[in-house]
Amino acid sequence: MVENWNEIRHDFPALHQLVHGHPLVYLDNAATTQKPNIVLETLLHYYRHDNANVHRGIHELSNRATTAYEAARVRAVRFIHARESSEIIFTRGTTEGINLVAASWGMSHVKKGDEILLTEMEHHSNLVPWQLLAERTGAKLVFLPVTGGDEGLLDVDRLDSLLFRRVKLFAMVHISNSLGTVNPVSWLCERARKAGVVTLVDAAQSAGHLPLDVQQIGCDFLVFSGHKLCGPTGIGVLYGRQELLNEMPPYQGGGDMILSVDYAASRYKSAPHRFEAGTPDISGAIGLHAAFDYLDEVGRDRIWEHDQLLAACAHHGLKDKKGIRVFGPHAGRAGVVSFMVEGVHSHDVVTVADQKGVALRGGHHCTQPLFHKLGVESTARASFYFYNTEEDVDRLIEVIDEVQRFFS
Amino acid sequence: MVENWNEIRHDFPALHQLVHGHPLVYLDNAATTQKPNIVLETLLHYYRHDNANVHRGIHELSNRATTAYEAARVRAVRFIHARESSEIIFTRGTTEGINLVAASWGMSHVKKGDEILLTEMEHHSNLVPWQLLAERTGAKLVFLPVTGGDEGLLDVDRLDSLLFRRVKLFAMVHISNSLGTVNPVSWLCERARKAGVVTLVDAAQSAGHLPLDVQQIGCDFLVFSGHKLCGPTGIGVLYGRQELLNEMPPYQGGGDMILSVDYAASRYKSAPHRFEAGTPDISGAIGLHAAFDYLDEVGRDRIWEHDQLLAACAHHGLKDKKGIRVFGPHAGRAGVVSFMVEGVHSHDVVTVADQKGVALRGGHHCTQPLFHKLGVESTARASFYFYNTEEDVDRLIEVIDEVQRFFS
Amino acid sequence: MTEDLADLYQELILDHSKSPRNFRAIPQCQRVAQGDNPICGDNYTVYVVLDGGVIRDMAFQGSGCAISKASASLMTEALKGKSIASAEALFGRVREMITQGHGDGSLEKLSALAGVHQFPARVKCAILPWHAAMAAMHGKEECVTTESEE
Amino acid sequence: MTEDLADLYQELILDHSKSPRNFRAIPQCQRVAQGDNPICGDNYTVYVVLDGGVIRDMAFQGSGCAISKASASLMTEALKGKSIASAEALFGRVREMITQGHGDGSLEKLSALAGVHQFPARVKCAILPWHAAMAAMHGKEECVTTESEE
Ligand SMILES: Cc1ncc(COP(=O)(O)O)c(C=O)c1O
Ligand SMILES: Cc1ncc(COP(=O)(O)O)c(C=O)c1O
Ligand code: FES
Ligand code: FES
Repeated sequence: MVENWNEIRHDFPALHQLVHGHPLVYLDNAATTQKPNIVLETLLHYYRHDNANVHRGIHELSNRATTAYEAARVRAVRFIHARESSEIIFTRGTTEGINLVAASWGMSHVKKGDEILLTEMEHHSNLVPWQLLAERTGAKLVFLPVTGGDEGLLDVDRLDSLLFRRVKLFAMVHISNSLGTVNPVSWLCERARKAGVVTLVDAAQSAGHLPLDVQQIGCDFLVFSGHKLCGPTGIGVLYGRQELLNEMPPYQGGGDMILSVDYAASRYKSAPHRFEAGTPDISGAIGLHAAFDYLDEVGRDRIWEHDQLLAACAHHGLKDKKGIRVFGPHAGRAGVVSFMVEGVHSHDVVTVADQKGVALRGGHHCTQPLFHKLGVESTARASFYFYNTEEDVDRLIEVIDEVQRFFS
Repeated sequence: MVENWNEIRHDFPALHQLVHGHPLVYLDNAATTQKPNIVLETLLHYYRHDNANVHRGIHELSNRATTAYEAARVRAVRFIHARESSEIIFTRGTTEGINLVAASWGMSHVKKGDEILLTEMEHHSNLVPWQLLAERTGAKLVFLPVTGGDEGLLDVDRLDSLLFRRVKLFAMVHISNSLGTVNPVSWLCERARKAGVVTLVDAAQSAGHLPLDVQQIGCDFLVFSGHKLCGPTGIGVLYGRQELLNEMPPYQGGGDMILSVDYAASRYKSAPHRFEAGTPDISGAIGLHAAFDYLDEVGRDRIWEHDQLLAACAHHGLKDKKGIRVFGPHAGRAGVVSFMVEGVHSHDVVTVADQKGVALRGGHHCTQPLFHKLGVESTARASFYFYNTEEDVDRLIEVIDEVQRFFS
Repeated sequence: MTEDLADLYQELILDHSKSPRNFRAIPQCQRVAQGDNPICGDNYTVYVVLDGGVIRDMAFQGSGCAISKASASLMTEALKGKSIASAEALFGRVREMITQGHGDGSLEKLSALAGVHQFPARVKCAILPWHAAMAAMHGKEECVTTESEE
Repeated sequence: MTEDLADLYQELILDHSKSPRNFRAIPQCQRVAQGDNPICGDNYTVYVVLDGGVIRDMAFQGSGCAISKASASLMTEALKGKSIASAEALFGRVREMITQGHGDGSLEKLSALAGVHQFPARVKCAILPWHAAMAAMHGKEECVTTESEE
């Protein structure tokens, strides 16, 4: 098994380099993942052979580009178990997907006095768009609290009392990018559905890490980014249930999303094309297709096991050390481990680790309000993916030793 | 000189292929251009060595990615002669750039009864976003007419009388993608500026074809797409004058565009970061940088001469034939030639040409209202770039001969 | 001309596109529907006269490419006199032929449309008038578009 | 430890970050300003007491990394007793050293910050308190951020 995982590392050219004279240990996967060769080759092949604009073309290259672009959509259906390709909208990423829903669904369904329910552990990308919507409509944001101190768990007992109000939509993160908490999204969506509340799941940290089934989750919208699951930058997916998408007004206007245009007014296509104005990131979608194939060949169930194994190792390794404060659940956590080294600022931790070839991230990880609630400004974060190894965890622990020695 | 241009073709792998058994003649450059090797190599190098998320990272890869991403912004400044890198916002392309301005600047500056001035030859991407804004605000769209029959020229004499009203913004295409008309944007912007009207120039068809200087044009906003000037899909540029950008509210909300976030409200960065929420298309920006360098090495002044030469050849070659109706200016036109073959639908023209390896586009080219005004449903369009040759024009003329014989 | 092209633009197709049959309006007709192809802006109107579940007359108007026009023309010829049910069945077989290429002998003249399947971008052209005809037969008022095909 | 790291975290830096000098509020002070680094959320308040264009006292508070804290501490030591004009001139030279690396002998203790230039992501840390100090000296009320550095 371990041998198998080590072989996989050959697929990732960026992993095989020295950084400041040390072999790179890349532990910033929650920010973005490395790309396997097959994704890069797919991009290259597209640009070398099939590059053309999509949809409106009749000629051979345009045909090939359109076919490949739409095949990526069909592949996305399978990746998350949507029902139809009309439920898949290509976006720039998680952030754009949420903004699209907030602007299009939000502006047409949310009124003054309505409420949007979020959790206290949302990424800024699943908070600021709703703040903008609230400003524009006079709606209010309410929050499902985080409890359990540094463990950072959702206070699910509070859910029903919060849903029992003027809540129109409940947006929740699946896996927290700063704590590694895995939220019970199926259960949360079921409660919301019973209360007649529309749901959005931020799957940025889960889509590439575990098998994902939107039918089983039972959400209305789900968003994720390609670059966090071996795909290129610039592309992501918004899944929306057809019934909802079909009654939503356009987001951006332009070429490709129209049925017919007059100087005075236009008629729009139905989903998904209504929501993809202008030339999309064609190569991005095609590269994403290759990433989907690659991940499912590796197996997202196995990836999830591997993530959990490394997370548990790192969690225990750090927890046992003196002067380290570790965040996130003690058990059942994702491959994201946030921690603080007593007396040392997280950016100093990251700088020292980087000099030893270990790539960590420091800061509030775009969850500033959550961190204020936990009473911290910033943490250092190690986040794993399937190409990381137990030796990588050892290198992490070693480098934290050195940090402590250095600043002691 | 011609030898020189032929050598350039070696830089473009996609040009060297057989389509339906014939050497490809790619004449669909107004839709998207082919990519030179250096752009593909730059993408590959980024993903193989430097791939990481930008801005919030301290570690080496993140540093490299951030430096490369921001260097692309600085290069864009030079490409269009902006004053500062804060005036360059990376978007998905022309369409998103216009939507950003319409939503952010538009919603904060346009009131019921105000007017937005457009020309009658706008691409849907520079029309539909303003229709959406007009719907939302109660503003009205007014149009600078197109005159000169099939030549399709702006009726510039009408401009002053149209500006003499409640016009807040004048959005205009630089080079028409369906007619090849080159509009006098400096003059138009000067008139608008004198009337206190904000201007937006759609440079989708010009930015990669001629030297572009936003100071000399004197516009407030300018937009273009990377994929139409040798760059990757998924990336484009919105230029905005700093004074205007600084007073515009955010467009999308999320990570990277904030100064600080609370559960209740957020403070935003200033431009350009305020307008780039979430992970951007990092590789796209870096690939675009390579495209800028490549184009300026070839020389946009030379590209423009070459475009005009091929356009003139094609225009004359087609004009002289019986049963062909050619659109666009007789002189001073860009490398876009639209035409109709009498009695043959444009998509039948394109299908036959494609079978001979000649890639054309048929349809309304996203300028449906203009075509209705000209009394046509669709045209076939040949659009050139610097890697096209006079032989390509000959192949075009030959294939049109065959079309005529075939359907006679 | 290449073989593929000759397959697409067969004599019969060219003939029907240049001299479309039943190319007229039926003013007092009970059932009318429009079909739009937003990719090219082409648009057809199909008129159907029903008589006890049987298509007594059918005609069309509009502008479009050779493929769509020939398909409309051949369609009106083929459907006249058929019951609604067998018209639908026939559409199913025609659609299969156009998208997958395997015609079956029974399609007669309509099998001239088999070559379309090698031209994926033109499949919508061939199917457009059929969509409009089906919408008309079922008394749907709205304009149908080829977008549902995507 | 690597050489670069030793350059960045010199003895003097570590010392000043652990035991910052002038680390206090000046309650009755005429000039106060805040400096924010949105990348990490760190924030400093700098207090300045002016006396006829001369900095009579200077202190700071806030939390942040070793680099920013040491830079603030060294800054307060260096600027006390200087005129506004020479404080500005000194900032110019410090900034040049931090961004470009070439210190000049005259910077004395401040030259301990020269190693920062090899760590582009940390340049903002070293400059942050200086921005706040300049804002305070010029009586600017608003909170300055490192964003203007980008
Ligand atoms: C004049 C013009 N404006 C806008 C666009 C839209 O560009 P994009 O599809 O890259 O957003 C195009 C490209 O088709 C164009 O030619
Ligand atoms: C949980 C979560 N949501 C949203 C985002 C934003 O994703 P992107 O920057 O790709 O739009 C991220 C990534 O940082 C994330 O971890
Ligand atoms: S091209 Fe319009 S229907 Fe065929
Ligand atoms: S890390 Fe915040 S100022 Fe240095």
